[in-house]
Amino acid sequence: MTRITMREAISQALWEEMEKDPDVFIMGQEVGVWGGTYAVTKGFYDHFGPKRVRDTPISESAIVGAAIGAALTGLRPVAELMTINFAFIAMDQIVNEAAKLHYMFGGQMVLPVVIRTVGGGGRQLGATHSQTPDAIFAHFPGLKVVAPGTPADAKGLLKAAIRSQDPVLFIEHATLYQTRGEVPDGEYIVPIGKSIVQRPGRDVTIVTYSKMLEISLKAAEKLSVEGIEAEIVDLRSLRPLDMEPVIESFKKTNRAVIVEEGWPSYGVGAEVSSRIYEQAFDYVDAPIKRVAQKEVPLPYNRTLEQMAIPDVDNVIAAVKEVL
Amino acid sequence: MTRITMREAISQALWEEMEKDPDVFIMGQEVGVWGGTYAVTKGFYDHFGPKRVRDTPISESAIVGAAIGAALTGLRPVAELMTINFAFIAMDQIVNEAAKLHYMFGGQMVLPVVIRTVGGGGRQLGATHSQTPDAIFAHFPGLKVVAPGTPADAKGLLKAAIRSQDPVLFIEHATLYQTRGEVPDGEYIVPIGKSIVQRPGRDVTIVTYSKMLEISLKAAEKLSVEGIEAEIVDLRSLRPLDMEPVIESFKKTNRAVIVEEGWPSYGVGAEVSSRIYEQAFDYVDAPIKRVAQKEVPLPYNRTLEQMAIPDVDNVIAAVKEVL
Amino acid sequence: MEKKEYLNLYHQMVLIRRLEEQAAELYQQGKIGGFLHLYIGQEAVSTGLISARKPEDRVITAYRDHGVAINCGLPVNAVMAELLGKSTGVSKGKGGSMHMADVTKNFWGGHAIVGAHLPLAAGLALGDVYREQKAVTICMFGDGATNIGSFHEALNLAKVWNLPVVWACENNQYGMGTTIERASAVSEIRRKADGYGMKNDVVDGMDVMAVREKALNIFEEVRNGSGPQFLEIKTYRFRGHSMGDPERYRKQEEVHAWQENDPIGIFHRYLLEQKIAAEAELQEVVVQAEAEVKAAVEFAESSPEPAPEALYENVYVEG
Amino acid sequence: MEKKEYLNLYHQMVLIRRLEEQAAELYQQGKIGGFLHLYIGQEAVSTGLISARKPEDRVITAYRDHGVAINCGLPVNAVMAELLGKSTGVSKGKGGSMHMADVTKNFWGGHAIVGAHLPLAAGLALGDVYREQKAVTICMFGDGATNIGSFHEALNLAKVWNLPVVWACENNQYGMGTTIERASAVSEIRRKADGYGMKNDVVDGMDVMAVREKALNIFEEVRNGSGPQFLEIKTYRFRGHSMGDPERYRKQEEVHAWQENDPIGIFHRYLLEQKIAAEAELQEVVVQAEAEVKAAVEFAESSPEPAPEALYENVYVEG
Ligand SMILES: Cc1ncc(C[n+]2csc(CCOP(=O)(O)OP(=O)(O)O)c2C)c(N)n1
Ligand SMILES: Cc1ncc(C[n+]2csc(CCOP(=O)(O)OP(=O)(O)O)c2C)c(N)n1
Ligand SMILES: [Mg+2]
Ligand SMILES: [Mg+2]
Repeated sequence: MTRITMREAISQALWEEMEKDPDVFIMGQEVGVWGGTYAVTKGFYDHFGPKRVRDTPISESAIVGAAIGAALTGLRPVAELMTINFAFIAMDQIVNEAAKLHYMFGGQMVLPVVIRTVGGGGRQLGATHSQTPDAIFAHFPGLKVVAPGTPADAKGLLKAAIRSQDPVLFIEHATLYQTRGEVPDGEYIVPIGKSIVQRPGRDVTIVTYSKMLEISLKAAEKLSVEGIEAEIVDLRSLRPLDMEPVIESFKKTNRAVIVEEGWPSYGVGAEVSSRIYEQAFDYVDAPIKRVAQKEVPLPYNRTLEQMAIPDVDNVIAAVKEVL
Repeated sequence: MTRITMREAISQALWEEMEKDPDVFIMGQEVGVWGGTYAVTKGFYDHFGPKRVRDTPISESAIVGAAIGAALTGLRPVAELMTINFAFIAMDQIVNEAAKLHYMFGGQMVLPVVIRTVGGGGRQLGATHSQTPDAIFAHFPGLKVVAPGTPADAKGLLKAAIRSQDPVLFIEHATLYQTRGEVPDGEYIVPIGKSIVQRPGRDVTIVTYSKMLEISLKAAEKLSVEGIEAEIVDLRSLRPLDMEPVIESFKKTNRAVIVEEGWPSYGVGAEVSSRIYEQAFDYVDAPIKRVAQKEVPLPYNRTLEQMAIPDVDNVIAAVKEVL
Repeated sequence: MEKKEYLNLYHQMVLIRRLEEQAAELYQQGKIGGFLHLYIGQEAVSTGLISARKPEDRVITAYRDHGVAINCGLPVNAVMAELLGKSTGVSKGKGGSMHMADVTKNFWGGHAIVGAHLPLAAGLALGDVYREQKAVTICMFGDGATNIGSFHEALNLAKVWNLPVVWACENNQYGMGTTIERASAVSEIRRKADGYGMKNDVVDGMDVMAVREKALNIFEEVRNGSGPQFLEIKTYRFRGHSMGDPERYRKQEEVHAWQENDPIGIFHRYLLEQKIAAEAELQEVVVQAEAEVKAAVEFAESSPEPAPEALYENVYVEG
Repeated sequence: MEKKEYLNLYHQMVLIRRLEEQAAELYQQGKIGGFLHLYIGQEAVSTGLISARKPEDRVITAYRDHGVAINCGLPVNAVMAELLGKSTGVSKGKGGSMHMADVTKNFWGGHAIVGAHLPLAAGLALGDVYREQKAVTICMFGDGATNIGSFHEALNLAKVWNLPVVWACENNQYGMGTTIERASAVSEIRRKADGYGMKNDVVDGMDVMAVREKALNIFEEVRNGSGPQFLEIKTYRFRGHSMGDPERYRKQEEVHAWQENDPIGIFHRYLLEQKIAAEAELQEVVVQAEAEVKAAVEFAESSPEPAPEALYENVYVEG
């Protein structure tokens, strides 16, 4: 166990997997000479060389498509899309190729590809560079979607993703890279598709993931001062979506708040709340609440942007409403 | 009122709007000489000529992008994407440009563009050509998403979309083109963002749209034979999503089934059921059920594909479960 | 080239033709569903190209893939079974006409999204380079596909990374109903390669021997590190784009004129004129091909439908 | 050209330079957030290009848009206010550095998704053709943008439809930290136009008069129906890609060498050598520009933040 940042944890997972398996390589814009726009792959180019650390042109479709093709030959590419906002350009490759090939050809094609990308707002990057559209990628069967909220999970899940035989979209959060946490040294795997309780509590269940885990934990601390103990379940994977810990917690608290950074409509909260009602209807004591982004493209102005993104107070208010 | 097919209704709306407003023009693959892959624009090329009926290269991004640009100059382009499966290629233009420009530049850019496309499965076209990903487009504020289920609504909503100052994604359904219905002649507008009761009933509320309206109506007829009267609310627009008729109906029936053709996870049913619980919690007598596509890419084999797509029996079974 | 090799090429072309004529009938009978894009008229293209590949060379194409499948050595039975959606099909009945593949034969599929498989081809080639395997990836696509963004990104990437890909453009004059002139900035497709500083060439796609010769040379150069190359293959589709094409965009005279150029007829004459084979021998090949197709139909029709569980299989490799 | 026009060009270049030096400071002070991409070193490109446009000609560019905004005549005050996210900004504080625009000045914005505005440019030009207005659309983008699919689709469509677009590629040698050689199949960017049979040219982007001359001729041809043309403009970015660029990808010597070529310095010398203006007059222009920037900062800082309701405005025009 060492206390490191999310950035270091992700970097470590990549580094260890590349050291361990010569078939693992990374490709993407500025992953090499630059060292990664978020410095995640700093030092990789010098150590692993241009063959395994491949800078690409600004060609999102080709980045994902070529990674898929290489994966079909048995390699384990980790393709990086600088931000999830650019993943829309590669959307066809992600949902029509990556998510379909194994099924459509009757199982004969196997594509162990990981698409690493970065989402989230709060940095005044404006409407096209601040999105959290994680849910729309999780809509497609055939694709696995992971979005860690802690350094340890980031390391363990990324290693699992790299070793997985299935295509995985790995969504990091731009404002979590500095977040520190205890991370197991060396070999450490967190299975994809397993939610987990990040904070025990008895009064209300907060279901969240990625950056909003941090916000929810802060809210929980404040609530605890008032004697309200929130149990926080971190989804970690959006597909497969593991409801077990959520339902278990809910059957205990009978109240839930779902916190996501993205827009509420057709988002993560909608799916999770629907499943809670479907799977634990008799345990519902109050309407489940969704805390999410305001339904607007994110503006540049800092004050307005902050108004639009869920914060600690929003979570606290929602919790009090369901109690 | 004339009884015509959905195809004729859509064609009529386009034709009338083009006759009425010289700034309206259509562009897309095979919309001209071919007459539209679904024959919707048959005869347009000869009548309106190549200036207003523009065949394009296979360039989905440029089709949408150029339509946006033309709209910015005050024209009213109706861009056609042959199927919604190809919209993923133009995803960036749709969500990062069309849905953002008006807001991002402080309201100075206005883009009255309509993107017509065709979704739905059931024709053995395989995994990449049979999708119903309507919900993911409706996730983005700034875009309006419409998906009519009757010929009359198709005409009225398409006219409204063409006259709208906002970008509209207009989703038709491949297996509805032959569906017939009474359609008002000439001027007929159906406002975007208004759900409607398509069948009155007292026992259960079925919320649906597009092709699944047809399936739900059939199910309702069968149920009525058994004395079960289902009220069917057709959403018609997924964004803005009008819950009023849904809630009104639900407060009467206290039971609901949501029927969508696409995958359930992060889909339309999730959003609608979440909102019903949020807005009518005290009226809920039974868990709301979602009827949707099996969580698999659609296979070519007819039997398997039919298993995967919601049918009348699925709807009937769901209704009986909530009663 | 030995006589039996000539006969083999002739056999493949006739087999593809008969297979598809049969498929068209089965489609009319409703036994084949979905989209059916016939290759009739273009048989010399894939037959010539693929006859020049080595087993380690990879092939990937678009939805018009029956011919490519046959040329890559996929069993006629399994191809026909796939068309009928049977569990014995090359893709277990899940892919259908547009999605034939057999990775054991290095055929990486039929892909139905125009242009989407071009980046995949770059990746397949990258796999070989990465493993230092001297193999060529043959990527086939149509003239219409050269106008989509992924074409640009794939060719650019292949050149920047010096990947061993042969970009084989089947120029059959139309993308659905759109002529090249109405869809492409340049009417001479090969000129597009200039924008990538990519070596390019053009060949008559109705002449299987000409295609084969070109392919042999180009594959050799690419195999030995020339970097990606572009080959335009001029051909023509005798049938509609897919079943039920109104064909308003072309005159039947134009079609008939091209049919004079039937690639099978041309090769047939060539084999006779060059005294490589006698009419009787060629007839025998035809009879044999017809028998194979007949048997394939029987095989396919008597094959079982996929089990219901199959619907849920192969979504993921792991859980 | 009259003296005051020369001084006007000089003024614009100096104004952009000062504006951005000031912006860099405000960024350090945390008064500007998000991404800030400086145009310093490239001022002659947009100044020369846009000086050659007529009011009816449209301009659209990428996120590196401060210079273009000034050249298009957007008020310094409103540009500075946008950088500070104030309600008086050109985009009401909602766009920021990357999203400047003023449609009344025919400036259709800064667009932050690489390549995404190229199809829009084709559409803007289509609008003029449709209305039979003789106008040119000037679309500016970087060298790195030439590798993305939308570049290909937009240029192809513009050629097929003979749209009056001038594709102005600002080749500043790098896309972030990637040199052209490492990202593009051809190192001579203008060669890409060959793939579209598009007339193309190249010009020294450090020489504002050279850029202007080229632009005047090309715009005239395009205005008169030549169809789209491609212009490569060679330049260099003196600062990092955006604030906080480690710049591991280039040597400071390289930067210094280019700084010898400062476009403002070159133009300054030119004006003196050609006896168009005296040193004192040019100093006056500088002083004036500095005063404008100072006033702009005061204006921006004293401008009100957007009202909270603004968050919900402009999502749609109608409801
Ligand atoms: C991205 C995309 N857009 C549109 C289509 C519909 N479509 C299928 S085939 C085709 C024409 C392709 O023409 P070409 O590349 O010349 O191949 P050909 O059919 O002539 O063999 C089109 C437009 C598609 N499948 N994918
Ligand atoms: C589609 C997309 N991919 C990646 C990025 C991140 N990005 C922003 S600027 C840039 C480099 C662009 O280089 P170039 O086109 O040469 O313009 P320059 O910055 O040199 O002016 C990249 C990769 C983006 N904004 N959009
Ligand atoms: Mg073709
Ligand atoms: Mg550049």
